[in-house]
Amino acid sequence: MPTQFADLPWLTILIVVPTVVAALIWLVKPLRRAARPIGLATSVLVLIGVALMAGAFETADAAEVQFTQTVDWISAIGASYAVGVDGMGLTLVALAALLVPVVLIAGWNEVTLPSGIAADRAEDSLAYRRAGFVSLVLVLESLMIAIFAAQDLFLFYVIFEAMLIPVYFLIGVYGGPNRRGAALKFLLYSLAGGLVMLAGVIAVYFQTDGGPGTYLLANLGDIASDNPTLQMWLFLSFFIAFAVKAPMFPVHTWLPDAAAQATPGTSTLLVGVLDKVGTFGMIAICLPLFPGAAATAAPVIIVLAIISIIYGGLVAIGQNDLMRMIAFSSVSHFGFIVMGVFVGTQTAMVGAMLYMVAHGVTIAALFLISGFLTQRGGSQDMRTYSGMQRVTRVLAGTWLFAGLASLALPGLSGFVPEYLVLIGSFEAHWAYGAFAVIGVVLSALYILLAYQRVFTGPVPEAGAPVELTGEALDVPDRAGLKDLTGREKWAIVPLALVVLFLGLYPAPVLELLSGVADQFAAILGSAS
Amino acid sequence: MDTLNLAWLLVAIPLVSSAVLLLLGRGSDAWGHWLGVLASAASAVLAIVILVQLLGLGADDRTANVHLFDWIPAGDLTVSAGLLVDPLSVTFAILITFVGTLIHIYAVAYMSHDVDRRRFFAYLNLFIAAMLVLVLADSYALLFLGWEGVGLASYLLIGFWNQNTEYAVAAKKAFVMNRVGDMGMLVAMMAMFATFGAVDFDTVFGAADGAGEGAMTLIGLMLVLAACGKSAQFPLQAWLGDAMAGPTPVSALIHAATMVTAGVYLIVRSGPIFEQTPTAQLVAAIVGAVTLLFGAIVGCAKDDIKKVLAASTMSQIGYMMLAAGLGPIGYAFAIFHLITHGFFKAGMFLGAGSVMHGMGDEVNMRGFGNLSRYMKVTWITFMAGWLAIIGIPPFSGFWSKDKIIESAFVGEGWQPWVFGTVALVGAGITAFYMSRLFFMTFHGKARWNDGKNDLPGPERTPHESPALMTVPMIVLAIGAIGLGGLLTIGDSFVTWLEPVTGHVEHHEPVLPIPVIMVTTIVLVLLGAGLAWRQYAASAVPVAPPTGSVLTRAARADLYQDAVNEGVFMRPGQHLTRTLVYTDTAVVDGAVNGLGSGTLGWGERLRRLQNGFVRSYAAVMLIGVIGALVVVLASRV
Amino acid sequence: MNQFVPPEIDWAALSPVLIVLGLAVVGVLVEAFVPMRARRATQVVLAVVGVGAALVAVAWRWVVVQDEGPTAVVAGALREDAPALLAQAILLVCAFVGLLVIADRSSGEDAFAPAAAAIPGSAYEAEARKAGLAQTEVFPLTMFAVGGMLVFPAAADLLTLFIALEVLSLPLYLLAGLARRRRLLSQEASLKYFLLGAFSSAFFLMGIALLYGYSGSVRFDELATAVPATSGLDGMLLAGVLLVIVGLLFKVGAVPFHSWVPDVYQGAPTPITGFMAACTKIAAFAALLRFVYVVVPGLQWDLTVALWVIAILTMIVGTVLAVVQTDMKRMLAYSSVAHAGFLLLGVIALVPSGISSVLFYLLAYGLATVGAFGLLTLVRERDADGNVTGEALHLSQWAGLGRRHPVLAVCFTLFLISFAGIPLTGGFIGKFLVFGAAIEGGAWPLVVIAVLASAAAAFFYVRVIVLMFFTEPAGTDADPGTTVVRTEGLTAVAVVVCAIGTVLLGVLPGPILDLTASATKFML
Amino acid sequence: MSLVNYLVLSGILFSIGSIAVLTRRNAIIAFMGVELMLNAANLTLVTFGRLHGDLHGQVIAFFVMVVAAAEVVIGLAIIVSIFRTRGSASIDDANLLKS
Repeated sequence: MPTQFADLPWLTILIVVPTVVAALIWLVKPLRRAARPIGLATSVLVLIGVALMAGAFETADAAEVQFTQTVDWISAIGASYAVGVDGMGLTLVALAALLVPVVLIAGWNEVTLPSGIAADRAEDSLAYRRAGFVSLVLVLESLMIAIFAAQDLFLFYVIFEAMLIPVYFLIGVYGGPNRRGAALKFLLYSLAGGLVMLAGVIAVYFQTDGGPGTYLLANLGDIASDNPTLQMWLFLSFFIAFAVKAPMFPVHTWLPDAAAQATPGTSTLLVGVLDKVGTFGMIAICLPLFPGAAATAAPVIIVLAIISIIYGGLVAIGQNDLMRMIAFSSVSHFGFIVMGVFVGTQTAMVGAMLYMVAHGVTIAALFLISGFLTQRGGSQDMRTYSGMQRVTRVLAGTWLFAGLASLALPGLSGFVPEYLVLIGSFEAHWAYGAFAVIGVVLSALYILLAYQRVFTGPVPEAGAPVELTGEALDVPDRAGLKDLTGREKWAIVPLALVVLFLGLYPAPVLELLSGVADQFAAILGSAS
Repeated sequence: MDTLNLAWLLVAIPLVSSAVLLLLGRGSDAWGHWLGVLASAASAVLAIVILVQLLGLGADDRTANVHLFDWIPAGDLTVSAGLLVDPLSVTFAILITFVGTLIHIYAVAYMSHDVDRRRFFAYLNLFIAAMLVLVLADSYALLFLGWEGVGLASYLLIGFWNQNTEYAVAAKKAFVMNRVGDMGMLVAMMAMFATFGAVDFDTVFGAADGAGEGAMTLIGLMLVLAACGKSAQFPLQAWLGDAMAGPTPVSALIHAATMVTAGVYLIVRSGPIFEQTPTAQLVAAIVGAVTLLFGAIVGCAKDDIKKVLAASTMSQIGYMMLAAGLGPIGYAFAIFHLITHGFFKAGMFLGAGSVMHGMGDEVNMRGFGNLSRYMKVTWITFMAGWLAIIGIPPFSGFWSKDKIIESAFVGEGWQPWVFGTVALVGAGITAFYMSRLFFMTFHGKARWNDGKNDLPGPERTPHESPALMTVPMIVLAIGAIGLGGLLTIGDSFVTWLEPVTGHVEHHEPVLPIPVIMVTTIVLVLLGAGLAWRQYAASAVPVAPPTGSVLTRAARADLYQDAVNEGVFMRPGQHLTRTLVYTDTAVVDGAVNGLGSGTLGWGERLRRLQNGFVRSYAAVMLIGVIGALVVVLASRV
Repeated sequence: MNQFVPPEIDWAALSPVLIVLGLAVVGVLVEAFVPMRARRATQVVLAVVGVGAALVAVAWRWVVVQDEGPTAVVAGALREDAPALLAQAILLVCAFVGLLVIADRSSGEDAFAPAAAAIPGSAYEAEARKAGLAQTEVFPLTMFAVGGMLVFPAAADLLTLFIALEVLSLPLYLLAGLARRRRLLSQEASLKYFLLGAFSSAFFLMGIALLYGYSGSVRFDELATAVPATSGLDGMLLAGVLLVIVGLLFKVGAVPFHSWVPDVYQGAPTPITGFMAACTKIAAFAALLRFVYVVVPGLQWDLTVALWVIAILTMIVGTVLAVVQTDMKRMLAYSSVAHAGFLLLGVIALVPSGISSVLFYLLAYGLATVGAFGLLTLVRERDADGNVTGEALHLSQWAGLGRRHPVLAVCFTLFLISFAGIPLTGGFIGKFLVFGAAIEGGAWPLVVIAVLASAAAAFFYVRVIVLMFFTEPAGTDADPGTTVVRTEGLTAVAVVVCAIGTVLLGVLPGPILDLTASATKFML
Repeated sequence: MSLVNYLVLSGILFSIGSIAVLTRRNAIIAFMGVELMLNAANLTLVTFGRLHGDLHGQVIAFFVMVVAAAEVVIGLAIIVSIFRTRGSASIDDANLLKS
């Protein structure tokens, strides 16, 4: 790769471009009509940019932070604008860049007009709403790339909190009937977590070795190593914020509500990428900054993670709402990731990192395809569907494909990471692996049970009431639902390809991750 | 050119075919099934070529590792995708592709009326590919890929007619129960990695005898659990009966000939591990023995022809499991029986399918009878299978089953007596229920409405199936008749497998071999005779009689579902419901409670702000006094 | 011996105060001599120019002080040091934008009673309104208040502090009662503010008396030197210090001396509320900082418990009560109480960065406050005839505003998220610094409570955002019930300045931080 | 006479003043209570001035008197205008603003 490629400030360009385009779309009226194509083109450009950047990335030094750029930002508090990616950052940036265009394609017609808009203003109003959606998604893309690239703790925190705003609006403006409550819950949970973290961020400033003065991650390391109690408090302040974001039991309850109310596209970005910030933070911040505390807390965290795995799986089985089911399945999956992070073996760590990417793609497919179904059917309640496999064949097939990836069928994206996490956890302690493996059965249950309820059985006749607990619902015409359109298929194709790629030939991604994993697992290993 | 390096094509051809059929969709409806057949046949041809090439090599050179690519290069754990071509895997490859191709051909006709025939063939091809991965894999990880892949194919095919909710449930049940077994496989691999740092056969087997027995026992037991799931062995046997919901070719291929025998393959393949752990071996043997009887007993009471065959499959795999659990002396016989069983059981399933085809998809044997008159080919081919399974010399089953019974009598202490007796008794019961099936279906008086008699039920017009269906049945019947004898000549099959199973000196059973052989045949004849008396010589009631306690229990699969339901499902459902409630009421409720608590406090504090300036002044004064007290108190 | 020695007066150092107070006096003369037509324009120009000029003067003095070091002015009654000048600058900036809002005549009328002396609802009042009379005394009154506030941060003896306190308070008592609409509420606010203010002044004065009795002086530096000399009169010292602090805490609205805040904020004319919410708090905190940092360090251990309890109560009560409010101004009032609690963290920290962090926080808070109250003046009710009437202050009246007036709503959202302390706004950096100072000072339990309170506080800020953007408006498109009046431009300018300032403080706070970083030490 | 007595007297006056503010409904009387408190502080100042033997205390007292006078002006203006509006000088009547 020519060197001038590597010398470009890649990350800054990738961070700035979407936001600028978003501002233009939102502010310049003539552009609003073309918001969707412009937004899509931008996101595709960003994806190409990320691909070029990945090409220029030195895989051999994947554990090193590359494409670094450091500019003093707020020197008074030692904060810098410092960006750069190692192998893990790069894969997560790539995940974000992949999912945004997919979400834009999938959600092409997702934004509709609210009722009560006068006909003469309808067109304008619709264009405005759509432009708003695209702008928010693009702003979010900027922030997502930025947070995985942040090499300064202060910058990380700022983006961590700033991200809440576009997501909040995405849920609150464009979601389902109870979107306001869900958006509020999401925001308050995240803010509470974030503010606890703020206390930690501030305290870190005064605890760095050699006195206060910097937030550069490269210069921070083993904060307050001589005071284990303090380090534990600091660790917890960060960990709680990340656990809320991840989300882990017992601070997960915002996710099902948010996922059920947000549009599928928003849910995709939320669960697929944003929640990874939590686990990313656990790896990139909690481990290097507070190794001793992380090692001390690890057994408790792992127990919580195992509870998340089993609890998430069991509650997912009991859901009637398709989106909530997927959300709870994520709680279970995040349990695996967190466990992989904290067991302290290289194998589990690399598994956790790969899990983040794989889960992002899988959950995106599940959310989007479920969204295609629920938008057609007008309900997220699984009990109102039956036998859809006979009606919407491609939709059913792709859903099952995504579901199988989610239940970690070997050969699809979910398997390799789950396998690595399990194997690595057992290596640390047999009980970790032995309990977590129950999740394997539970995932089969919740995915296949959902498939059974929605896609199999007889196709209900139109107008026949469905007995829900307590309420009878007239089923709209289920037999008349249309199968996936070409656009929808094209949204799924890249995801499906990545699912297969990660399942059958994850070697290129693992090469990027294993060096980084070595480094982080060693931290925990040497601290305990 | 070295065809061994082309072994990956074995997998790739059916896989690509499957993908093409799925992706092209309706566009390939017209020719899709033939593509499926072609793909399977191509693999079969390639397998035979590989077999021939292996035969051309010396016994010690018959093992080849074909490295394909690095699959999971994750630092500490590195798994490569590679194929292990050796006598054992090639034997399986032949069985899978050959029987598979026959069944493909059969299915072209059998499924000709189904609108989704193309999809059916896509799934069948997918199965062939996954099954070949399973047997050709050179590591447990890749084996697991095939392992779960066949589980998926099985799920898809059992639920092929999933517009029937029961079938969909059966499919899910199969997958989930398999997953329970797969958990064992995963734990086994975890333990392998913890012990050896690798999961490929070479490393694991190479280091197995140096590892501690504890780890080996854990791995062994977990492998047995995995095998139980896949091979429907006790206690994970419950799914197999329900799996008969799938179209009959599926039952023949997946749930009789190939997939369900994967557990036996796993144990034989893991021989070096089991050699280190007598405990796990014993457990495998016990599981096999229990299942053997379990399946046999259930088979005696069922009236559904496919379910009887399913129970019989369970029981026969119990034999194989028992043999595999006996250690190296049993490995070759387990595989031998597996191969012959693959032929005769597949043949019988196809025969059952043919009967159903002719009888309007009826499966209740009490509604059959005297069909030999209407379906000559089916009758004769089925008879070959029947004679083979009950072990009448010189049919295939005799050779393989007899060896297992003999091996079961080898050893010291109580074990040979128990296992040997179980195997013997099992042979007798097998003869009874298979004869019962055969007689109830093909002999005796017709118990179906032919339009002339006044029997209840829809009018039936039994007829022989088309050639596309009968030809595979004939081929399989030939196998059922001659394969066993052929492979026994000069112990050729056992010798052929020796590079994998190891050479074993002949052991003397605790009873003389002729005694065992004669006893076996006597018991078999007794069982068959009993069946003849009851189901051919005398009239079979159309409505099932109430029967004894044992009969009723056997009809209910010895209450396996009730046990599962009572022990796992109900508590599980309760747990799930409780947790769902807890999640909203307690976990979420705590947060909401915090919110409403804040509101409550706000409302209470509001009352202090009552608008009266004098009370504000009072609050201030109290504040001042309070602060003064606190501050001054610090100095006192 | 007791010969009168006239002090040397450094007039240049006093220039900001002199400009403001001088122009305030001129304003009084304008009321007397300038014809009614031209009065308003003259007053507005005088006030705006005066504050602007004072700001320039402060900047000049800043440069001088940077070069020559801090000095004692007027025989030590005032100090001209970096924190004082910076506080004055922040004060003047907020006063400037506050004045713009005060001067604005959106919908053709300003926010003040046309004739304050008229009985509400009387014929005379109606006549005065029809005649377009305006109570232009508002401007000199505001200027007097600004003058007092300017002295506040610089005052280095208790007497000066007391005089400045009264100079800033008395005009505000009056201004609070001058609202054009809802005059009963306004007068009530005025009365309450006055009575409670006077009440607290009495405590303040008593504190001065006790401190004088203890040390024989009212100068901060002499007090500070007298503190360590234990004399058996510690009780008097402690009581005196505490009472002085109580007087100042009353001004900042700390619990339990906060009772006046919601009532006065709600009743006062909205532009005045904004002005006093921002500027009084700035001045009072600056004075509090000086007093605490100069006098208290020797007494730290005695006062810690009381101050901690007050800070905790302030944060919690402010937050919890804001959660249950339905009136916009009242909600912001309680939020300002909560902010006083956060600011107290920086005061209690007693570390150098406490001073600079509180000053930064005050700037961020002041801008957002003036901006938010400025926006409140624009959102109005409409009566049955479609005439624009008073401000629409009930939360429900703000429903759906985001759809009809996106720019306004976005600005308001910006101020709210700055209050909530979400990054990329000034409020975040302010909180960050103040919490940082508190942690540095070892007050981490307070920080934990502050953090939890911030999280709870987010609820009511976000609720307004939800209302504006996610809730369907109550009225129809044709008759929305709530309307937004066009501004004369001044409020718009003020709001935009505040919004830009809020964002800049959040995104590029570097330059301001550099300024505040040099203000970490009071001259003794 | 000991100077302490003056201090005690000023304490008593301060207390009476604050109690007046708390108990009296008439705005004028409440206000007088405040004035009483201010004057109590004045007395203290003067006493301490005497105690310390310097004039600061008395000077401050003069300042305070001026300030108190200004306060009276403002206070009475407010009270009068309220009285004209409501026809009552009771401070308990003014409780529209609450909670």
